[in-house]
Amino acid sequence: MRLVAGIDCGSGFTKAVLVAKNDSPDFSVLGKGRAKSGINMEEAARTALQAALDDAGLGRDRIHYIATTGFGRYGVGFRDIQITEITSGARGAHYLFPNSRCVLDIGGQSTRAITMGVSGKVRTFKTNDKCAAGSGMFIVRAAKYLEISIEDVGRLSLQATNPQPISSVCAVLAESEIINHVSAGVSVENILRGIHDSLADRAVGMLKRVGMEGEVTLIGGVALQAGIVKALQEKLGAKVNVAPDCDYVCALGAALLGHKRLAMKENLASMQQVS
Amino acid sequence: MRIAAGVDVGSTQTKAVLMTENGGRTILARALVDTGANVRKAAENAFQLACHNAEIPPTDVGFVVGTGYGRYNISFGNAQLTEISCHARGAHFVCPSTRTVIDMGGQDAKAISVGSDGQVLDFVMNDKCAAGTGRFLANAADVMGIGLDEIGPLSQRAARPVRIATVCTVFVESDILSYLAQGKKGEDIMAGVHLAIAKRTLSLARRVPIEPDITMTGGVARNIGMVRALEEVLGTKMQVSPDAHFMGAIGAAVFALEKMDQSFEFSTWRPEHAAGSGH
Amino acid sequence: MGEAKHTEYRGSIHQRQKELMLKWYERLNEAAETGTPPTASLMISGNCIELLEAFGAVPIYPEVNALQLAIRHQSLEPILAAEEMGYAPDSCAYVKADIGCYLKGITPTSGKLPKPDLVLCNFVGCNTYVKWFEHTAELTGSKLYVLDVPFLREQDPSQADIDYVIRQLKEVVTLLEQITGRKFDYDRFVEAVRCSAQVEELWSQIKHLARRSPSPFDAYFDAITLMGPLYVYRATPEGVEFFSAALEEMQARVAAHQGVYDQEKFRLVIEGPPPYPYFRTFRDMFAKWKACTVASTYSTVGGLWEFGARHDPDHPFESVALHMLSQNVTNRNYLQRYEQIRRYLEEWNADGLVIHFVKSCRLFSAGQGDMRDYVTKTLGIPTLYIESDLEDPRYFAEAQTRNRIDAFFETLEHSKLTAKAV
Amino acid sequence: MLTFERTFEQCQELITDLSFERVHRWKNQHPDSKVIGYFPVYAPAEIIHAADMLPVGLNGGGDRLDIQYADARFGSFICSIIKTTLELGLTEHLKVFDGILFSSICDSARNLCFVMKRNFPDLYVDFLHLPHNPSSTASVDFLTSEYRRLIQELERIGGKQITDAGLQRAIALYNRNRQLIRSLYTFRAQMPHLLRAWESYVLVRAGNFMPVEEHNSLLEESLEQLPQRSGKPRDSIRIVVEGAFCEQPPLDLIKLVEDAGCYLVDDDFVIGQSWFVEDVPVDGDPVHALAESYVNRSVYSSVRHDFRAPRWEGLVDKVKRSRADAVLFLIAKFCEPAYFDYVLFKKQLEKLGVPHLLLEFEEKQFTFDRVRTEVETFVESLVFD
Ligand SMILES: Nc1ncnc2c1ncn2[C@@H]1O[C@H](COP(=O)(O)OP(=O)(O)O)[C@@H](O)[C@H]1O
Ligand SMILES: Nc1ncnc2c1ncn2[C@@H]1O[C@H](COP(=O)(O)OP(=O)(O)O)[C@@H](O)[C@H]1O
Ligand code: SF4
Ligand code: SF4
Ligand code: SF4
Repeated sequence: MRLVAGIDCGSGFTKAVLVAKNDSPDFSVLGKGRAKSGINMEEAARTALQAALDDAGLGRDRIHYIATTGFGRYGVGFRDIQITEITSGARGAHYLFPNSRCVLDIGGQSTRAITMGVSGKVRTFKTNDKCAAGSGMFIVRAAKYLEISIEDVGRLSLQATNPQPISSVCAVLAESEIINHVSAGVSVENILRGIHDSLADRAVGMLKRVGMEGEVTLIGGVALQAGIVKALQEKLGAKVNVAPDCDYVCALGAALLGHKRLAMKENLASMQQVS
Repeated sequence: MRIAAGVDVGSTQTKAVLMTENGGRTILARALVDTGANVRKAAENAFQLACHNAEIPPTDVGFVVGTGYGRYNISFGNAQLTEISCHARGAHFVCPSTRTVIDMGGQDAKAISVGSDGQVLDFVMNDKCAAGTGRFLANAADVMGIGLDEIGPLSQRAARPVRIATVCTVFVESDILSYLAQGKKGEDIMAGVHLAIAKRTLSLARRVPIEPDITMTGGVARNIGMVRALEEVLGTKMQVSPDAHFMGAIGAAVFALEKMDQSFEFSTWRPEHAAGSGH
Repeated sequence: MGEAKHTEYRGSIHQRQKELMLKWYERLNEAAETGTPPTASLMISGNCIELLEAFGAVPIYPEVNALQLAIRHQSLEPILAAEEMGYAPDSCAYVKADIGCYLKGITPTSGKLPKPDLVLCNFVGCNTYVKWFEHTAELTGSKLYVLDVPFLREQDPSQADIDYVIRQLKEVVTLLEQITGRKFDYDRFVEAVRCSAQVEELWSQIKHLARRSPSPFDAYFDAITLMGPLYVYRATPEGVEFFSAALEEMQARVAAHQGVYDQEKFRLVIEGPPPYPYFRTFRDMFAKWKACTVASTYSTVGGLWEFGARHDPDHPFESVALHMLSQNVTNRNYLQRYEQIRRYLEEWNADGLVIHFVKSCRLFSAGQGDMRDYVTKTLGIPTLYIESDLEDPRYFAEAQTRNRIDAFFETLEHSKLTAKAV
Repeated sequence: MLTFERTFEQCQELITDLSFERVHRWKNQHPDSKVIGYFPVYAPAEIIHAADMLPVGLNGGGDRLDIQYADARFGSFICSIIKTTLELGLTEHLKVFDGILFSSICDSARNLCFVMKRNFPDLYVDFLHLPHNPSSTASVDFLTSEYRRLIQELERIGGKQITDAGLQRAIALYNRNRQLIRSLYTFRAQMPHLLRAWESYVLVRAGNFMPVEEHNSLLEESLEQLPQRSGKPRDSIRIVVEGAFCEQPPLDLIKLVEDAGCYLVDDDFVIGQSWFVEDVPVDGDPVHALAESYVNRSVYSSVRHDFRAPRWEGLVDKVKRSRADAVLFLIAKFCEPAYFDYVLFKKQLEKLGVPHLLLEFEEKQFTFDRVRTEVETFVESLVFD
């Protein structure tokens, strides 16, 4: 059995996934774990990896290869290879939803729209670079401000009866707009759904700019919020795929690409032996 | 004796000031509360708290002027004015030699050029993006895991400030994180953050003539790191009164007094503007 | 704001203006349906409509279409469509709206817009014009001609500049003859130039009425509603008739001391195009303070005639060339715009300058900070600087804009009061 | 003769030196000669040279200059080079210049020209209208007269006659310079592992700050030494860079792109330096020759309008000639000419199935985490399967 770890060092959380491959062509996910990213990326990666190993009930020595991704990918000394979160996100999404040609990744600070080829190879992509408006951070702050826990955001947003749109989605100035709504007596549900709607608007714009086609797969932590999924589906007029572990997709993709690399390496090695 | 109040409903904090007119104008009491979600409540509380501090019944207050960001959500008091007029007025009241006001609040930064009798000559403000505002600093403090009132003093110990590229309040978090990851010192990073904001703020402020004396107002004035950083980039000292945070409210109170002794009348003080709660 | 509703001057000419614009769209629709009259895309600024007139050809002004759309709150959809094609969020939204409309088959009226027989890019200052028309030609497959007008880099155009433009004008004539299959009608051309000269005289007189206090109309908001006919009908008898009527109406108001507001509290000069997507909201923010615009640079995009320049039927080609070279705000250099503003502030005695920075338009906006520096520091006149866009609704921050405008007028008022006090 | 490495170091110092040390030195050696700066993209340096003046290409302030005053003059949504150029002036960095030339490349640059005029009254600031209608027979005559106007101005401020002989000498020198730059690019396209893009960029841009004669010998020496350099080919993808014709990307950004696994086999950095695709005729009326060359021998560009052939042809040829796998659009933030052309280029590349990536940069940028992610993804998307 070949065991490869994929570690996604995100801005908020670090997520690790263990993927095994036997001689059969298909892979199996043995464990996953997460840790707060914080200052020391290496530390966070180690913790997340350990959590994944515990989850799988395996020892560190069983791992053949480690692929890191996410904005902290270079911060992890014990990696064998680093891959960008865009490449790995697409790969992971493709593995989970082979018919999907289009990925939307909404994370803590960044929103990314990706189109890919049949093999899950990235074709085109767009990311928000200068401004974090419309990213997950916005929701975290809004939730904090409305004094509800982030876990409840999605559920509440679904109960909205008439959503109140948010115009400025500066991730930081969330309050100023929300104040208006709160003091105008708008319900928390409607505010949250309003936020999800405007996030969805931006995301759809991005999707269109990369030339969206076919099934859209939503990944990244924000996908945990049912509200945004609903908002997206309404705007796209189509179903949106969401993986159960949507915030682990990048880690998964990294692991899968890790397997590819590992296989290549071993082929090379064996060929050299032959000659 | 004549008593007037100024209430500055800020995006972050609400400030109330009571002033009295007998002989000279003097400040009777101050109050500071977090604005929170219910702006009207915050304004009300700040006003009540100020009255409580002054040990007078609210009914003794003859006229209340509301100002600040919250003005657009509620019309508090008997009349409202923009925070620009009020900060200029307040600065002029506290330091009459003021010719330029630099106000850094929770989510905007302003530069106001002030005339000899406290009137606004010119102003600029940044208010569409939280980059380089009090919120930016508050965020940085969170990331570093230290209190807002510690970052200033901390940054003063810096030996070589780091260079902060992004002004986006969100992205700066990852900048700070990667600097920490590189083993940079907390003080050097915070100094870098303050410097970055100072430069940004001043490149905006230079749209108005910046002439001495320069008075800094707004809550960020309580952050010694920001004050020093601004002074470094400006190349001159600023007036920073202990009342800096209350400047908007003080200005509003001064206008309220002037209104009461009829020495001054704004045409904006029309009924539809003075749909006041207050009392 | 209660009183704001009645601030707009609405005389019979506004009705007439609507009719004229509708008629224009009907002719374009006719061209789309039947292939005649021949049409040519043209830019508003420093246009050579007189040439088209000589061929009985009708102009298509993409800018007018774009702004019509924005005023009707319909600009966002086409803008997004264009951005999906790859147009940058930060490039001129007029272009994006126009291209988007073409992609989506949107027109400002129910009628159709024709495929232009000639895409005639009168390049007067704005480099975006060239790109815009290049793209239009690429999309429609129409013939493109770029009439290159040398920028006014010195006080007046040189003889070389004039000759260069005239030679190109004559190339356009030949081109139009080939395309329309019609002969160039010189007499009709001269007539057109004569009409333009008259319209320019009338328009200029109207502009000068705003020097009275109270001003009979708002030289920004009201002037803009009169500008449609100026672009489309300048070189026609309808144009002359329309602007004669307009002048009479305005003169009548002056005689009756009728201003825009019951009482004119502030007199402003406005620089820059308006935020069309929020035209009404924006106007109300000034109306609340009874602030009347007495002069504006934007109303000289089509032509700058307040200071005496006119077309000249005795030298038709040369005067058309001169108009394109020097008698429109977009081909004049930045310092000449400062000078224009200075004269407005002084001769139209205004209290302050409002600079509206529009992100779309570098031609207008690049350097307005320096303009502000000049007006406040050198001229010592209060200036308000606000930012939004002329076509893209996403850049208008209502609360902030109102806050700045209120603060500005509080300031003006305060200085007036204290001025009285001493 | 200096080693290539040494020459290269000197050039690198030269292009990052905001105090224009080298230009000052030239002026001290030529007390009765003037220094004329020119804003990108193209300027007829031959004419300046023939006036016995030093033409200096101004390419903004790079990442060394932080903008303190210019932001207040040019608001948001304006590219960085406009602000850094003004900032250089407002912070007394341009004292060594006697004049600055601008040309009709875009609205921002044009307005900057007149803002400079107002803020620096002692400086000779001029605006050249380079014609936008080459299809018209009138455009050569017009440009000829425009150049004659420039000649008069330069004679006025320099007090020296510009002769046809002088012009022809200058044309020959600059023809040579452009040939050498072309050879450098050819070498790079063939041996990208021996000459990296950011190195050739530095060598070429250094020409902005020294007399053309010196730059010519510098390039000749480099071209001799380059083949002896060692370095082994990496498996990289071959990329053409388009869009950085005016504001220049930070060196570190160019390095970053190469380190991510790209060979930049062609680009349009400081394109004004090699503006003509063929030599300018040295015989006949030199002013006419320069004007006629601008109309008929210019490289395709986003800031020059020529509809005798579709704009994208130039780019497509470039890609074919350099056997590139992909195109990287490196566009200065808020650069409208580049923004607009991108749409047409993109459409064409997609027709031909050439992969491309759009990156926006600012000269004053100095952290590149996000950019790195995008470039690496792009490379990964071309190599992983
Ligand atoms: N339990 C949760 N319920 C709902 N949303 C969540 C939850 N956890 C995280 N999120 C959202 O996901 C975002 C982080 O997503 P993630 O993909 O982990 O970002 P990154 O990779 O940059 O750390 C948060 O900003 C938050 O909006
Ligand atoms: N004790 C303190 N030390 C440092 N900074 C402070 C302190 N108190 C408040 N601030 C800063 O002041 C900001 C609020 O200032 P304020 O002028 O009240 O803004 P607003 O008027 O928009 O509410 C906060 O965001 C914070 O950055
Ligand atoms: S602070 Fe807000 S608006 Fe400004 S860049 Fe960051 S997210 Fe965008
Ligand atoms: S840039 Fe300005 S002038 Fe040019 S087309 Fe756009 S709006 Fe018109
Ligand atoms: S970078 Fe682009 S927009 Fe800026 S000056 Fe150069 S050409 Fe003009």
